Order: sequence, then structure tokens, then C-alpha cells
Amino acid sequence: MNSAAESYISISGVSKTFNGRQGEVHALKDINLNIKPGEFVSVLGPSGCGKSTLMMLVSGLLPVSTGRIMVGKKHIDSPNADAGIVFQQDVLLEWRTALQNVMMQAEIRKGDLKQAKERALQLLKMVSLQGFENSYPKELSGGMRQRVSICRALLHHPPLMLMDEPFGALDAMTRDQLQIDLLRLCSDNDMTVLFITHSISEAIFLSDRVVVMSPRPGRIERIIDIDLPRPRRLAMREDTRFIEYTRELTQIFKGLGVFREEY
Amino acid sequence: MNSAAESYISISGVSKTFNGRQGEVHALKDINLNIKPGEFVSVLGPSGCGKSTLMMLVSGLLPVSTGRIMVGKKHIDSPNADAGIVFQQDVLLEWRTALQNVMMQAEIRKGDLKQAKERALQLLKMVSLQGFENSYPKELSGGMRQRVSICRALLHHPPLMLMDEPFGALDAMTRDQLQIDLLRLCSDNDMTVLFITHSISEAIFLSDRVVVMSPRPGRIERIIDIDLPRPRRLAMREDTRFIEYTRELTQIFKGLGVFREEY
Amino acid sequence: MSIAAETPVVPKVNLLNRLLAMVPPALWSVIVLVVVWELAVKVAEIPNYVLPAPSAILVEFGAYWHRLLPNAMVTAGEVVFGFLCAVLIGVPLSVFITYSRFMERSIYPLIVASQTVPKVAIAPLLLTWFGYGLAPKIVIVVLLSFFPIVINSVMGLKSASREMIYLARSMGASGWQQFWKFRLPQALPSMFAGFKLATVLSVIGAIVAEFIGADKGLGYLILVAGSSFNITRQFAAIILITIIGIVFFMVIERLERVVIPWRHRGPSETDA
Amino acid sequence: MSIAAETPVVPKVNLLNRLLAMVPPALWSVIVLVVVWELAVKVAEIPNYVLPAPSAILVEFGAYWHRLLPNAMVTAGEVVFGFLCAVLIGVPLSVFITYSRFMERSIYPLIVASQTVPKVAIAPLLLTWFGYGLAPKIVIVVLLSFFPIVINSVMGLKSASREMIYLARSMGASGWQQFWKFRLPQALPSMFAGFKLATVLSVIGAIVAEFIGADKGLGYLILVAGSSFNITRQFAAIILITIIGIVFFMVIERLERVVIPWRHRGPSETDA
Amino acid sequence: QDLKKVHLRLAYITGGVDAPMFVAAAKGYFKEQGLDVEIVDGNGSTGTIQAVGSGDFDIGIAGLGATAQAQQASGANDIIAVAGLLQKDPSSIVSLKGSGILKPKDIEGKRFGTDAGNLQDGMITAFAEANGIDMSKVETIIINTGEQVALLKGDIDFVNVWANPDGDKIGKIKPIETPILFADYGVNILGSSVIVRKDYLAKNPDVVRGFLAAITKGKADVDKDPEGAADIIMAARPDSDREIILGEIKVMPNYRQTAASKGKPFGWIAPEDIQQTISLLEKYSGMKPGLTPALIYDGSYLPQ
Ligand SMILES: Nc1ncnc2c1ncn2[C@@H]1O[C@H](COP(=O)(O)OP(=O)(O)OP(=O)(O)O)[C@@H](O)[C@H]1O
Ligand SMILES: Nc1ncnc2c1ncn2[C@@H]1O[C@H](COP(=O)(O)OP(=O)(O)OP(=O)(O)O)[C@@H](O)[C@H]1O
Ligand SMILES: Cc1ncc(C[n+]2csc(CCO)c2C)c(N)n1
Ligand SMILES: [Mg+2]
Ligand SMILES: [Mg+2]
Repeated sequence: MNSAAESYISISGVSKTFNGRQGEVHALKDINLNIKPGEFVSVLGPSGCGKSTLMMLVSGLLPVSTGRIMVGKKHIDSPNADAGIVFQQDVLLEWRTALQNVMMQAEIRKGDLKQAKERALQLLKMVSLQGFENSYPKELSGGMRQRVSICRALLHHPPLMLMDEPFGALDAMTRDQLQIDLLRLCSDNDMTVLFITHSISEAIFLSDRVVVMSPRPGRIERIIDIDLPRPRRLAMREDTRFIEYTRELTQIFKGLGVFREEY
Repeated sequence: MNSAAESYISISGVSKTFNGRQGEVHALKDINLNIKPGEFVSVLGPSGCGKSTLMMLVSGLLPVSTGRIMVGKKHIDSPNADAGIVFQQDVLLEWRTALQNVMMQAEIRKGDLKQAKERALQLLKMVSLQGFENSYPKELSGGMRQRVSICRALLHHPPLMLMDEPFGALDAMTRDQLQIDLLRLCSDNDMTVLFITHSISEAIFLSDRVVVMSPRPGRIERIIDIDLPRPRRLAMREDTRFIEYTRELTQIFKGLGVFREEY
Repeated sequence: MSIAAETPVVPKVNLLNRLLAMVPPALWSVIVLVVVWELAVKVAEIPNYVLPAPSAILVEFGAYWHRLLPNAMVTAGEVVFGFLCAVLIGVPLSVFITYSRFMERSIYPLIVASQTVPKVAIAPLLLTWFGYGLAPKIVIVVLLSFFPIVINSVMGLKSASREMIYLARSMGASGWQQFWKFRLPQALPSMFAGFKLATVLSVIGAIVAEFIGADKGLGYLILVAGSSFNITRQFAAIILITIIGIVFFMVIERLERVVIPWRHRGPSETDA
Repeated sequence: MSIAAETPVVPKVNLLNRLLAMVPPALWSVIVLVVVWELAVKVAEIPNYVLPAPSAILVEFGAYWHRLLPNAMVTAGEVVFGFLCAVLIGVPLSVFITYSRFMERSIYPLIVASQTVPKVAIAPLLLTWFGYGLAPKIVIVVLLSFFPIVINSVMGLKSASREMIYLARSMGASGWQQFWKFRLPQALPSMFAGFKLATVLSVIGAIVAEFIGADKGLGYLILVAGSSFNITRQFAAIILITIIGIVFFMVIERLERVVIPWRHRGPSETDA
Repeated sequence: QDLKKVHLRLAYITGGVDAPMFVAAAKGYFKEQGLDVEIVDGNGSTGTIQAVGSGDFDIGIAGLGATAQAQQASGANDIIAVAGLLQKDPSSIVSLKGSGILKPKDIEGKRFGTDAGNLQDGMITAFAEANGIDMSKVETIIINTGEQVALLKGDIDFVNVWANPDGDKIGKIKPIETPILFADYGVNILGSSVIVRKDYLAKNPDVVRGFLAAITKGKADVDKDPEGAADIIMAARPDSDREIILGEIKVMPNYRQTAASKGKPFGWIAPEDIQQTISLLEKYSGMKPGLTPALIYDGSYLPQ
């Protein structure tokens, strides 16, 4: 683990409890994690273990119950507007077209709108949505909506990307393409990424480190360094080291006992 | 391809055009497909190719533009209430708890509510949601919501399941478990399943046949018979035949040209 | 800016809110109103027959409560009964309008007409049809209060998402079930907004009805007091009317919280 | 049951709808109303001075349009101007209420009170404060019509989903931007329902105001006609009032479609 | 004993002017005539004429002027008056003490607050014409509600209201000049009358006769014992103001009859008074010509 000193994101002693109708739900317990600038960290874990919650805490959109989160030099006690966030649900505004939804980011941040529009169109093209710029969300397929929300998060060249299963609704091929595109954008812009996924191979392919979480209350079970060269190429997935990482992570998961017997 | 005579679902000459704000969108064109009773057919295809649309046509929730769909002896020109449907979005009712959302299926169908409740609780347990029966949707994680919607679709022992990326929001392990559970339910209840997914390995693992679609206008590109023994076991995924199928489908996908160059 | 609690409010008003929250806010505003009113009357020397001071009204209330109260009960009865009738008429009507485009287009002009007709003008008709007892009062209350129920229920019932209706149809839900189990719960927040508007209009309706013809009730009392130029008594009756209105409004608001427990209120609870 | 077109309606009313759709439905209902009215007056021998027949009103309209029209313009002016003021007051007020729980709790009793106070009773106050010209009329129109705007705007502004607010905050949207770019568009359907209610109440308000004191306008005309027992003329004025109401209502409805093009209306378009 | 049910609608909410009816009811004079009379408050002559015309009420109390207008403007020729309860119009000029308005001519150069209907009915014009007043020198302000408040506050100088009770009410707050009665200056419109539908009258002549006999008896009691009459009203209408009611009862003798009907039975209207009402309405209120006294008044049902 990195020391807090050189880290961009530092999460120390963080826990989160929800007061639901069913009483308290301990979503996260004693989370400690430091992420270096420019690092790509994926979070893997069974459904409901607290991945989304962790991202919401780092974004400052939800307050921690205990502990402390720093991003850059900033103590996160309010929404961190620097980050680009891809939420698990696509959260498109139904009254705006695809392009307008992406442009919202620029309108709020009040940059150069013309330049932003150019980039928005370029991003929409990158995710193969050319021709659908002026479609309303209800005219788009699930995967298309998700891609619009990715473009929105990327629009303002954020130094930090928080992505909650951004490729979850995409087919293997589109997903491969976007993984490649994302990595390119990362290295071009020196982005730090906290990436939530449920795909082991996606985590390995993209990340410098993979954090595995255990279920309720969510804790960090293991952190695996992925020692594969960059730039990553799709062919690396046939690499023996890649397969070894896959096996290792699968093993850890099995150890979590998420699994019941087969029939 | 099977002949229409012995088929449970028969889709002939079906096309679908949407009148969007951008003019007409040809979502599906000239789809012909026959599915035998008890067969498990997966549909694979790039995002936006018309998979969800196809499912909506088979469910009778959307009308075809041209062509004809039969399910059982019934011409589908109105919603087919026999099917169990898992929509791509989870569509949980925010004013009902997880259990109440599942029970909706029984309330509408007016069966024995006590028996239905028992089954609902059993299904929720199967998808590892014991303890969250009385939670409201907004208190559940994305994957948990999706699992509730799967339980809802299964509650009434439907002879036909239409599932639109039902495991899309689930981690690999939970997904493996549910795939096994689904296959068991299928063979126990002689269910016919039309299963939409973007995971090649999921499609192979579950299906008797895999339909590959090409993008806009969506057409059937290829249909691959999966000749693996049943019951399927997770270990089969290491099987050479399995890997062969994976390679074949990946090849077909690449051939669709969804892919751009790597950087 | 800080996210202090589980439920961060919009930051800027946070502090002010917390300071003021120590006294029940509804009381606050009433206290302020009464004090300002009393002072204004005293300082600006507003004559009693233009606007009596709260203190004078209080005295009148003490002296006349034995007549004010029974009349208030009469009016309250008309308000509540009329309101319930408006709900029983307005909600089904909104269902028709929601499900039939023809109904919507054809019936709206008539409904709007029923609203804009001065009730005084149709008083003779109401008399012919409903006599001069309780019935015409209820009719006027209903006429005044069913409109917001219809408009808001229609809006709520129409706001059901496409996906939700697909779900309902996929289960083979009958029209009735679609309405009862899907659209109605979804529409409840708008419907309750309509109900809240209707409470106030019911009160106005009852007073108007009593103006047109009655021998009891607070509206009648206002007329009688006016005919003897007893402005203070008029205002005592007006205060009672207002109390009936506020209490009724708050009852419906409380009911809303009971009926729609899943709905959170306000931006302050976006992550509760 | 059949899903015939791109936009299957709720099946049962489908056929009926299509048959009736051949004549503009709004016209239908008006025609039916007028015919029933004319027949009722003739058959039931309702005296002309209780309810004049539509034909008699038409004759009166023809004979008196040179006075009816200018007075109608006056009333229409009060309605529209008062409505606009109500929007300008009601919408900002609803923003305050949405963002401050304290405001909500403290101000509602006052607002409800402003509604239930019989306007006739406070007429002397209004005259004292606003004189005898246009101002008191506008005040009464605003008093009557701002309430549904507030209630419905608050409901709409509060209905923003948790996720949407998270999105807004993640972009660093200021309170103003959150309101303007996220909450407001989301709230528009409810707000328009409030506006529609307000149109009708504006019309009532203008008439009430003219009843209280005016030397022109349709309310004034009703009073004057009443003083010479010209019931037919009263009804001619009432018909004009109703037309103003319906036209204004329909203008707002048309505006709604322009402002909220993304919102589909009715279950019939769940898959359009 | 089989009593005939009679629905009576007053002109307005109950006032001292209605005392004869309430006394007749309370003391059983209606019952003596075989009648069971239900007394319902009204909200103006118009409403009462309509209510009687549509058959919802059997007998009504409404202004004779309004009844005449109803016939001429709206064809209400099926309604007829059978007695005049208030023949001298209490309509007057009321101003605050010190206004300088002591005689009709004094209103020139003053501010006049009035409601639209009152202005339109033209009687102020008639009053002006009869007394040589130049109305163009009077500033008229239209206020439908609260004209009395406006007077008290000094926004206007005079109003045209009933000398009693309205003048009295104003006088209770601030002293007023003696009201200048229109009727004393050549302009008299007949007031509250008993009205019925002609077909009802034809079918139930004895009911109407009995009714008039009973209220005649009641009126005698009222004159004898105003306090008792006020108590009877208070029992029937507990929310009324006894002091005001009593005051009205006490001034009523001033208004019950005109010079022409003085000495005649209670309720009898002199034809020349009706003719004057008709002429005034025709000349100043734009009433259609053609009405004759016999068309709106039939005194033959009064007790002989
Ligand atoms: N209601 C609609 N109006 C207009 N166009 C629509 C509508 N629904 C779908 N489409 C278009 O139809 C095409 C197919 O959409 P569909 O949802 O079936 O795709 P999909 O294969 O399910 O994609 P995904 O994997 O992303 O969910 C898309 O191009 C989409 O834009
Ligand atoms: N608002 C809330 N109120 C109560 N409990 C909540 C709330 N949000 C989340 N939880 C609970 O916190 C736990 C973690 O949820 P979270 O959404 O972080 O899971 P996740 O790891 O993202 O799961 P998934 O992979 O399914 O999206 C779950 O048990 C969930 O029920
Ligand atoms: C029995 C009776 N009828 C009417 C009035 C109302 N009123 C008072 S003054 C006036 C003339 C015009 O201002 C009118 C119609 C009343 N007080 N008593
Ligand atoms: Mg999640
Ligand atoms: Mg889809």
C-alpha cells in the first residue's frame, strides 16, 4: 500500500451506516485506501457489498459516518465538483437530447460552450453514438444511455474519474473498445480513476491495482497489484500473467463464500 | 433452424420501425426465428442492435411493424401475460418493499397469496436477499434491485421467460450462482427462455442456441447451436468445446465491424 | 459548505433554519402576524370598522363564542362533507379523463365553464334542483373544490412511466388493476397537492354558499354582522373560518405523510 | 384486445374514441350542452328570468355586443395581468418553500389564511391600501390564483429524484443552477397544472373584484344588468366570462405542449 | 289538523322590516289561517323573484320596483304583488356631521360613493332632476362594497343608502347629518311587497288571503310591542343584533305607508304611488314602457 503522503486520494478509517426502515445497515466498515495520482484502481466485490457507497463517499455526495477522506489537498466534506462521475444508473435528464445531456456538464461549469460542444460531439462519436446526438433518452437503448452518461462525465477533462460499473450494460465488443478508449484518455490526461466493476477481467485489464471487497459490512478483503505493461492491449488477456491474476481473484472471491453449492 | 410446426415461439418476417424525433429508426429488419418448447435461446449483439426491441415484440408489449409472432398457439397482437419478463431496467415500484414488489405478480394474477408469499421469500433467499425483504428499492444496491426483479418474473412459474440482460448488474460470482439457479428452474419447470445478454460466455453456458444480431437495422447474423451436455456445470467453461464456441462467436462479432482499431 | 448529518440540507439556509427551528414555525408566523397586525392598527390608527385589532377580536370572541362555535360547526360540516364529495366525484372523473382522450378534450370546456360561472348567477337553479337546505351548499363546495382534484389527479395518473405500464401489462393487469396498483400510488403525491388545494376551496365554497342563502354558519354570521355593521364580529368569524381552513389543510397534509410514507420530502432528504 | 398502431390506447375505449374523434371533441360537448340547455328551458318551462335559453342569450349578445365586448376586454386584461403577477409571485415563493423547511412550515398558515379570508370582507382594506382603480382588482386576482401555483410548484420542485440531485451536485451546480437546470424542468408538468388551475381562479378573481367595486368589466356589467333585472344580459356576460376562461385555459395548455415537448401525454403514448 | 305548507322567502336576511311575519308565525296567527309558514332568508329581491317565479317558494318579499323591472326586462309577467309592506323608500343621502349637506342642492361639488347598480337604477338622477341639482358637479366614485366605510374614512362626502337602518349604523360610529330622504323630495320607489305567482294565486286564493290576514294581525302586535317583536325575531334568528332589529322596528311606521295610502289597511298600495314608481323607472332606469299598475298589483286579497 502507498503511504498517505504521496497519495491523491486517501481514505482512512471510513465507515458508513445507513438508517433504513429495517434499522441500521452497515454498508462499509473501516475502509483504508490510498490512491496515487494517475493511478487506475478498480473495486471488485459481490453485489451489495458497498462499492457504490464507497464511490459516493469519495465523491462527497454522501457523508461518511466515521473516518476521513482526502482528495488532493481537500478534505471531502462536501460534493467534490472536480471529479467526473459515472453513476450506476445512467441519470439522463429526459428533457434533454443526448448531446444536451452531455453539454449539461459544460453549462454548469460555464466554460467555452462552443469548444465543449465540439468535444461532446467527438466523445459521442467515440462511443459510436454519431447520428443519435439529437435523440431523447427514451429513444435510446440501455447501452446507448450508459454511453451518453460516460461522455458527460468525461467532458470537462476531470483529473479524477469515479465510475460505477460504466460498461455494465454494454456488449463485450463495445466494452472492449471503450476500455481501450478510456485507457487512452487516462494516459493522455493523467487522470486518476476509481473504477467499480463486477467483471474480474475488466478490472485486471484496466487497473494498476484491484481492490476486492467482502460483503456486509463492506471491508477491503485484498488489494492486488496488477503488474502488466502499459499501454494495455486486448491481446494481453491471453497472457499467462493475466490468466494467473484472473485465477487468483476468482480464488479470493470463492473464499468470500459468496458461493453456494452447485446443484 | 427448426420448422415453424414444432416451435413454441415463431417469429416470421418481423421488422420494427420507430418514429423518433430524428425520423424513422429501423430497429429490426426481417427477423425469422423459431424456438422449440423448453429451449433456451440467447440473443447476443452489439449495444443498440435491437435486442430489447425484439424481446418487447415477443412479449406483445410493442406491436410489430411488419411480420407475425406466434407464441404457443397464440398470435401475439396484445401483451402476452403468460410470460415472465425481466426488463433491462429493473422497474421496481418505489412504494413497495422488495417482497411486495415480487408479490405484485401474484396480486395481479390473483392466485393463492399465501403460497405465493412462501415462494417469493424462497426466491428472494435464492438470490441472497434474505434480510432485505422489507427494504424499499431506494435502500437497495443496483444489483440487489435487479435480483428483486428476477424474483418477480419467476414467481408465477411462467412457461416462457423473457430476460433482458438480467444479470447485467451482478458481479461474476453472484452471476455464476444465478445462472446455475436459473438452469435448474428451467429444467424443473420446462421453461422456454429467450435470454438477452452481452456476455458471450454467459450465452454459451446457458443456451441451446445463440442468436447473433448485427447492428442497425438489427438482423439475425448467425445462429449457433451449443452442443454441450446438460446439466451444465461451471467447470464446463474450461472445456475446449466451450472455448471453441467462445472463439467462434468472438470471430463473428469482429466480423460485424463493431470494432475500430486499437490505438 | 459541509455535509454534516445523514441528511445534508441545502447549505446556505441550514444555520438559519436550525436557529429558527426551536419554536414551532407555524406558531412563529402566526405570532408575527398578530403582533404586526395589532401594532399596525394602533400605530396607523386604522379605524376599528376598517380593520379591528386582534385584541378587539379576541374580546369579541370571548363575548360571543356561544354563537360563534355552533355556527363554526355548521360551516365545518359543510366543508368536510363537501370536500369528501368532491374527492368522490373528482377522482373517478380524473380516471375517465386519463383513460379517454375524447373525454379529456370534450369535458374540459364544461369543467372550466363550471368554474368560471359566478355561483350567485346559478343560485336560482341550485335552489330549484336542490332546495334550500344543506344540499345546495354541498353542491357549491363541490363545484369549487373538485377542479384542482381533477387537474392534479389527471396529471399524476398520466405521469406513470412507460416502463411501469409495460410491467403492468406484462402481468396481464386489468385496466382496473393498472389503475389501482400502478398508476394510483404513483399519482398520490399530485393528488394530495390537489386535495390540499381543495381543502381551501371547500372553505371558500361553504362561505360563498352561505352568502347566497343560509340561516346558519359562519358565512351567514358574516352577513348578519355586516348588516348590523359589527365588523369585529365579522372578523371573529373570519378568523374561525381561517382556523377551519388551516386545520383541515394540516389534517390532509398529515394524512399525506401516512398514505405516502415512501415519498421523501424536500431536497434535505435526498440521501436519507 | 389488439395492438393496432404505434400507439395502442387502453383498448376498451379505443373504438368509441375513434368514432367520436371525427368531430372536434371540445365542440361536441359545447353543442350537447347548448342543445340540452335549450330543450330543458323549453320543456321544463323554466322562466326566462331564472335561466334564459341559449337562443335568447344569443339574441341579447347580438343586440348588446358593442357594450359587452369592451367590457370583456377590460376583464380579460385584469385576468391576464393578474395571472402573470400570480406567476411572478407564486413561483419564487415556491422556490423559497422548497428550499427552506422553516419557510414551508411557517408560511403555509399565512397562505392558507390569505385564501380563506372572504375577499368581500377585506374589500375596505384593499380599497384603503390600493385605491379604487386597477390595483385592487389585480390584488384580488393574485390572491385567488397564486395558491395553486405555489402548491403545485412546490410539489414539482420537490419531486426531483435523489439521483438527479446527486448529479447536479457532482457538477458543482450552484443552488440557482440546480433549480434552473434540474429541478425546474422536472417540475414543469406540475407547475403547468398549477397554472391551469390559476387561469380559472384568475377569471373568478377578476369577477369578484369587479363585484366589489368597478365601473367597467363583465363583473360590473352583471351587477348593472342585475339592478335592472336583465337576467339575459347577465348570462350573456357570464358566457363571455366562460369563454375568456376556456380560451385562457387552452392557451396555457398549448403553451405547456410547447414548453414540455419531451413529456408525452396519456397512456396512449406509452411507446411512442 | 291539516295545515297548508307555505314557503316564504324574504327579500334579504331577516331585519326589523320582517317583524310582522315572525310575530304571526310565533303567535300562531298563520295556524289560525290553516297555514304552516316556513320563513327563509333571502339575498336580494332578484333572488326572491326568481325563487317565486320558478315555483320553489310560494310567497316572497321583494321590492315592487324590482318586480316591475322583472316584468318589463325579463318577462316575469306571471308574478304579482298583493301587498306593500314598505311603501316609502328609505333611500336617502347620508353624510357625516359637518359635511354641509343639509339640503339636496348641497351635494353639488361633493364626492359621491355608490355602487354600480345603484347608479344605474337612475334614482339619484331622478332626485337631482327633481331638485335642480347639476350632477356634473358631483364627483362619482364607484364602490360596490364598503361605501359606508369610505364615507366614515372621509374618502367620499356622501352616500345614497337607506336612512334606516343604514344611516343609523353609520351614525353609531360617527355623527351624521339628518338623512335627506328621496321620498321627501319627489322621488319614491315602492319597496318591499308580498309577491306570488299568478297561477298560485288563482289556485290558492285563501292561502294568500290567510297569509295577509295573519301578517296584518302580526303588524298590529309589532306596533304595540316592539320589544316583544324583537324578542320573537331574536328567538328565530339568534345571530341577529337585537338593538339594530329593535331600532328598525321602531322606525318602520315612518315607511310603512305613503301620504296616499295613509289610513288605508296595512299593505294597501295607492295606484298613484305605483304609477309614480312605473314612471320613474321608465324615465330613469330605462324600463320598457307599457306596464300598468293593474299588471303588478292586486289589492283584493287584503283583509277588508
Ligand atoms: N422508443 C423508441 N423510439 C425511437 N427509437 C427507439 C426507441 N426504442 C429503441 N429505439 C432505437 O432502436 C434501436 C434498438 O434499441 P434496443 O433497445 O432494442 O437495443 P438493444 O439491442 O437492447 O441495446 P442495448 O444492448 O444497448 O440495450 C436503437 O437504435 C434505439 O435508438
Ligand atoms: N439509501 C440507503 N438506505 C439504506 N441502505 C442502503 C442505502 N443505499 C445502500 N444501502 C445498503 O448498503 C449496502 C451497499 O450498497 P451499495 O449500493 O454500495 O452496493 P454495491 O456494492 O454498489 O452493490 P451492486 O454491485 O449491487 O451495485 C447494501 O446492503 C444496501 O442495501
Ligand atoms: C330589506 C332590505 N333590502 C335591501 C337592503 C340593502 N340595501 C341597503 S341600502 C340599499 C339601497 C342602495 O344602496 C339597499 C338595496 C337592506 N338593507 N334591507
Ligand atoms: Mg452499486
Ligand atoms: Mg437493450
